[in-house]
Amino acid sequence: MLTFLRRRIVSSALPLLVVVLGVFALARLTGNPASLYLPLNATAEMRANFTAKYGFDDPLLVQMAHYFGGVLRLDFGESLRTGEPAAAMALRAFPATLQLAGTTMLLAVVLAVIVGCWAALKPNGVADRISSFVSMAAASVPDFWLAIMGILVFAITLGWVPTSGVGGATSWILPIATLLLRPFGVLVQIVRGAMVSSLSEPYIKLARSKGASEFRVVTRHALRNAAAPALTVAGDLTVSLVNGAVVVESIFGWPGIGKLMIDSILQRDFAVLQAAVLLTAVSIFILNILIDLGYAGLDARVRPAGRRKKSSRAASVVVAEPKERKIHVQTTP
Amino acid sequence: MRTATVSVPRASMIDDDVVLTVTGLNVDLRTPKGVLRAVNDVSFEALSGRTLALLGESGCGKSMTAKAVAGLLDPVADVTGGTVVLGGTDLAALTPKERLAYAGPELGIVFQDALTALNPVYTVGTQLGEAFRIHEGLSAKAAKVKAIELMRRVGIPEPESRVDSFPHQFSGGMRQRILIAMAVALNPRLLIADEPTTALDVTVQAQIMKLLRDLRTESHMAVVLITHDLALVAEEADTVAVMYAGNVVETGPVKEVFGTPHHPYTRGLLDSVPADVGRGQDLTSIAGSPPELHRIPDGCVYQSRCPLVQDICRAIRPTLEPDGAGRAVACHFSEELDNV
Amino acid sequence: MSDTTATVPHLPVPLLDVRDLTKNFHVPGRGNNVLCALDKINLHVGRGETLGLVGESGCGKSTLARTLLMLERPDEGTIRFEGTDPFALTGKELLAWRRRVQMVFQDPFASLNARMTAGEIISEPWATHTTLYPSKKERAARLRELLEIVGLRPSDAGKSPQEFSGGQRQRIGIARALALNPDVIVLDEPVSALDLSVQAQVLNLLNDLQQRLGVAYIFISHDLSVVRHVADRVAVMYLGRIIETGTTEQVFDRPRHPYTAALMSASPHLDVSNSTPRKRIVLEGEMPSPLDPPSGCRFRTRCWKAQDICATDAPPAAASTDEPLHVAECHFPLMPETAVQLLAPAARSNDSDPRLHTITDLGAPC
Amino acid sequence: MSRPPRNAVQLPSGGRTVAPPGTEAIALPRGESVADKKTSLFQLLLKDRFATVAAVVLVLVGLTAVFGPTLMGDLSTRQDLGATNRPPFSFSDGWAFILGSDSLGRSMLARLVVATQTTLSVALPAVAISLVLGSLWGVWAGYHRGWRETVSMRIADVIMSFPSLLLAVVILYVFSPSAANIVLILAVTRIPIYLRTARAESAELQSRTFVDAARTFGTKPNAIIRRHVIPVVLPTLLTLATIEFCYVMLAESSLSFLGIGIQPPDVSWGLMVAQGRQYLQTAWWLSFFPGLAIMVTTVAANVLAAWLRIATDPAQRWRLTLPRKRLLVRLPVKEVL
Repeated sequence: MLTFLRRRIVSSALPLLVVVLGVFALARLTGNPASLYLPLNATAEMRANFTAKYGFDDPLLVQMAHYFGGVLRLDFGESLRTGEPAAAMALRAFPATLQLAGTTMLLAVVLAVIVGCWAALKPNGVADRISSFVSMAAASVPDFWLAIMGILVFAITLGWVPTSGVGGATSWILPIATLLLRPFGVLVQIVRGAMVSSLSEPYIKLARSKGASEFRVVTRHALRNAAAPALTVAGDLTVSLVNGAVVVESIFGWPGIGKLMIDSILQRDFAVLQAAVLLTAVSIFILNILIDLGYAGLDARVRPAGRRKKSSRAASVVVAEPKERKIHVQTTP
Repeated sequence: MRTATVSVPRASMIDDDVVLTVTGLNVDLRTPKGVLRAVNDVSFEALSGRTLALLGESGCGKSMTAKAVAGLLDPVADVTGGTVVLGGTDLAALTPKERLAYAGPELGIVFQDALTALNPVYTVGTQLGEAFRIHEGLSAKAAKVKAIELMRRVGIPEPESRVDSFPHQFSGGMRQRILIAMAVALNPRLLIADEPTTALDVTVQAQIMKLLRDLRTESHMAVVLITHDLALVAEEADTVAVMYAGNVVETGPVKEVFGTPHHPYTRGLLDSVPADVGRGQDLTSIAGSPPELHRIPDGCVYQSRCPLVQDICRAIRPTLEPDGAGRAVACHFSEELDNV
Repeated sequence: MSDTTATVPHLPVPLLDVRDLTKNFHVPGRGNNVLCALDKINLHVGRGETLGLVGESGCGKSTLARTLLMLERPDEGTIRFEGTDPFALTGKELLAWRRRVQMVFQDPFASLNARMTAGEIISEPWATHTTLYPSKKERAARLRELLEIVGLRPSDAGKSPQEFSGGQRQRIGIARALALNPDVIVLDEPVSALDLSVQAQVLNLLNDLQQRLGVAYIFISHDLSVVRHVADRVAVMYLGRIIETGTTEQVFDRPRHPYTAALMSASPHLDVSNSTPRKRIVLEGEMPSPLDPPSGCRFRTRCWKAQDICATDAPPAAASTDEPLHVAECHFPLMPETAVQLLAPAARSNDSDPRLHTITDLGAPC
Repeated sequence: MSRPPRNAVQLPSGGRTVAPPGTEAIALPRGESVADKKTSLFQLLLKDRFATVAAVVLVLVGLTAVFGPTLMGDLSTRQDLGATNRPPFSFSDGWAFILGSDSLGRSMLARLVVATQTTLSVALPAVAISLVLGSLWGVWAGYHRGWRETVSMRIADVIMSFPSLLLAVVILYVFSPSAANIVLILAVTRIPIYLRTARAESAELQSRTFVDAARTFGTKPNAIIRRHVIPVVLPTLLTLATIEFCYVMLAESSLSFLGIGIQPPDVSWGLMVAQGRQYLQTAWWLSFFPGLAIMVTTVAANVLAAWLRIATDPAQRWRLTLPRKRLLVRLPVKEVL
């Protein structure tokens, strides 16, 4: 188990590092912040001073070394805009996004499991057709448009909810509803597909042959097996939820990490951008590890350390050996 | 749920009681081609302490028959006629819910592919104990004790330590033992074994068949063995029903049916076995291949491959005629078979 | 001991000569991660003969087939085909060698690409071996000929594999193997996926082809009755080793290795004329994992004759005194008369030899 | 590593072929595929009402993109400050203003039509580029396995493990948001999707026996990939591309909405929604119609993709032709046969 975890940590840390370095380099390419932060009539000397103060004239590698030297001392630099420590700004914005994303995913998973199972019980039945259309539509709506239309109808016309900001419970409704749709739509289809295939597996027949009730068959035997693919996709969707958060947060004026990132890009506030990206990347990294643990918890077959599925020629030959056995062709082409 | 089982009078534990009577069973399949008859007018009896073999090639409907008896047909297949009487109750007349009470205590089934038939995400202990939890309402702990007992009964070494292992950690033969243990957990009167050794090697097959024999003797079960292996039938079964294209074409005690086959198909199958035919000599094979289910002709199902075929075979489908001595054959010219 | 095949007198010049072939797979992760699939395999196949290769799943017979076809590279040992080592060849010479050894696969459904027609499948080899039938006309003529040889109609060329039954598909697979006019065809369980009545047709076809074309077969199967029917000589494999070889009659009627005897005894017999049930050797346990094979003799963990020496020394391949071609790797080979008794129906033998009773319920692993 | 490859995440069935319940033990008639072949994909399409409607919608959108701008002439840029923010469905102003007018008095209909072309001319090339590059790369990596596979999958991991929109925002901010750059960034961020799916399928295919058979003839890897691998994975990848088309269109709209996608005076659907946002209280139709256009197009593409997935999968295709239970179940067998 520990080897398994270590392997996962090493393999997930690499993308993390590449992303952080990439953002660091790219941000430097957006131009010198001096032109944004100094008055238009600033002298060359003022510019040079500004540039030197933040080290923007150093070679990229030197800047990187400086920055990561600071990171190791937990110094993430300061905001150009406000002078506040960048880490503090990122950490302040983070909970708002986390709450939003967490609530959304929880709702999406619960709803998707219910709707997906319902659809899978009778493939091609009425429930299946309805849910497949609804989920498809849900996954297809542009979130920014839905947010605007939601504001138009529920905030402006009906006045039920505020147009933006974090306030009482009602202020959560529109952002969550907007964010929810895509993960919900995709997950319903995943859960349905996984349930349909799980329900047609021979072990379902075995359970029925033991006299298990339909409820037991669905909840104990099929759902548990269908959970693994759903979990994988839910993880990917959580990552892409940050995409939605960028849009939704900027529309609803939600003081989250997505809004912070967009603002700092537009204002070349490098330290804040880097802190926000680093924080996001670390949380995605942790999320991936958690999903792996959940996966191992769900399915014993992935548990033993280093046991790979089809990961090398040799292993696939070992897997192929049992094929020698006599196969009486009951299956149809 | 329990009441249904209790209300059925348990037959006294002696051999040769009729446990299962299937009469005129029809199973239809809904396919893109329309509705097909996959099992047509199939009848047979299974006796306690005896093994009945359903013998036939792939697609002949033997597995479908077993699934219909066990109530495990796929959603595209329906039982459209016939009765399945198990211990006095017509299973075909029960609702699916009522039927649950019979699955386990009255009827157990062993599937072909033990790896896919076992649920990969639960330990074998959990799966072995499930029947007790469902039908006897045992606690998880008590069910586990029963599971260990079952594993010992089917000859799995070190059951105490292996009860918490997952199916993929067992070898093919051990998995098949676990499946058998599940089927016999509640001492059913009827055990259906659907190609139980097809995926196994001969040395393991010998072990598994020995286990099945021992269990049958021990608890006086009636065993329905579904297989395509003639030699296995010859060694393991008491009676045999030979199926072809959804119909039973010949039935009777194995020794008599295999010794003096009365149906040209049975004869053809026996001749196709390579045993005793010298090196370099041709085997006697049956020409052609079985008819597709949507193209089963009127008249005899075997007409297109039969050496004895006459006009009457193309017009009238022969019914299974009992000869009064425990055998029956569906052929217009069974008497002439010996002259060919 | 590797020379047993060469020192044996009166052998025809072997077409295919395999010496000390060893193949290990490295399994990532787990403890002892070397899987010994083939361990010093020695084989030879003469022109136009059939060598039967018998063994249970996981014994390495498919790996052997794949290695003979150069789908795997051996770790040690040599394959010589008329004296040349195919693994040393490159370019055109390699291609020319490929032409001479072909394979028929077990699963007639998986081994044909469902998106091609039967004609395309059979002619596929010529796309690589362009010089064999250079003109379109020759190819068309050869395709028709091949279809006819395997018992299909010329009009079948345009159909896709799904339109054929299992037996017909296997005929397509055989036609594809014949397309390059090979000298040896490796048949990997060619009939085990087929129904009995169809199996007989395909076996007859294979027999007929051999007589007409003089092609040699390496016939891999777990079905003893099939092997007995088709093979001139038989090699029995257990855990990556060939533990017994000999002519079909020798191996089947007078097995010398206890495993061979157990294998023969375990397979059910069709014979219903005997009223007394047959005694049989039921081996306890299962084949050990090839990741961790037993020391000494590979079979000793399930063998009822095993002694201390079996755990320490690997038995050498030794020929029987009366039958020089009958070779077994066993410290305590069965005597011909014991073997005959072991395999005979119970009615005839159980009165004479008291040991047989112990053998039937034997099995306690040593 | 031990998690199954996250291939085909967009495919609801997890990229797995789901065996139709009941076919395992049923000898479905062997002539099956003959009939299947004869009923062409098009005929099969006509049998499914939803899929037919979706296909028609997509064809209309495509035609609008190709011919619409020419037909509209300069209508989309002609300003009429006397007719600003006209509400939709007022027939008094003529057909050009059927969907209302914007704050500069331009015809909404004409602008939508022109935006169709821009939107598709970003989405389609982006999908095409990532489809071709990702698929070929994935097929190659999956066929050869070993280090090629490992390196490829690591690269895919890097791209996938970060929110693509955020990367796009950063990059587009760096390299001016021209249409070509948008296409490029969208293509690059979506390559891993095809890469993973193609790799997984190809890795599975290369272990199949018919590929082994080709190897025994001495066929070169590239020829095997061309002959045996690509034809088999193509339907899956095309289905995936249809779903990806939705994703890319939505991503372009989001970028345009955030102000770093399509720049005025060009106009795309996403940009129109953004531009209409400030008039939300007075002229809702400015944002409503372009958003609706996005949604209708993506839903249509999704429906078609779902249908394609079943229609191109031999194991599932029978579903589309299966008669309904209640119609046939009690019919006497003779009549049907």
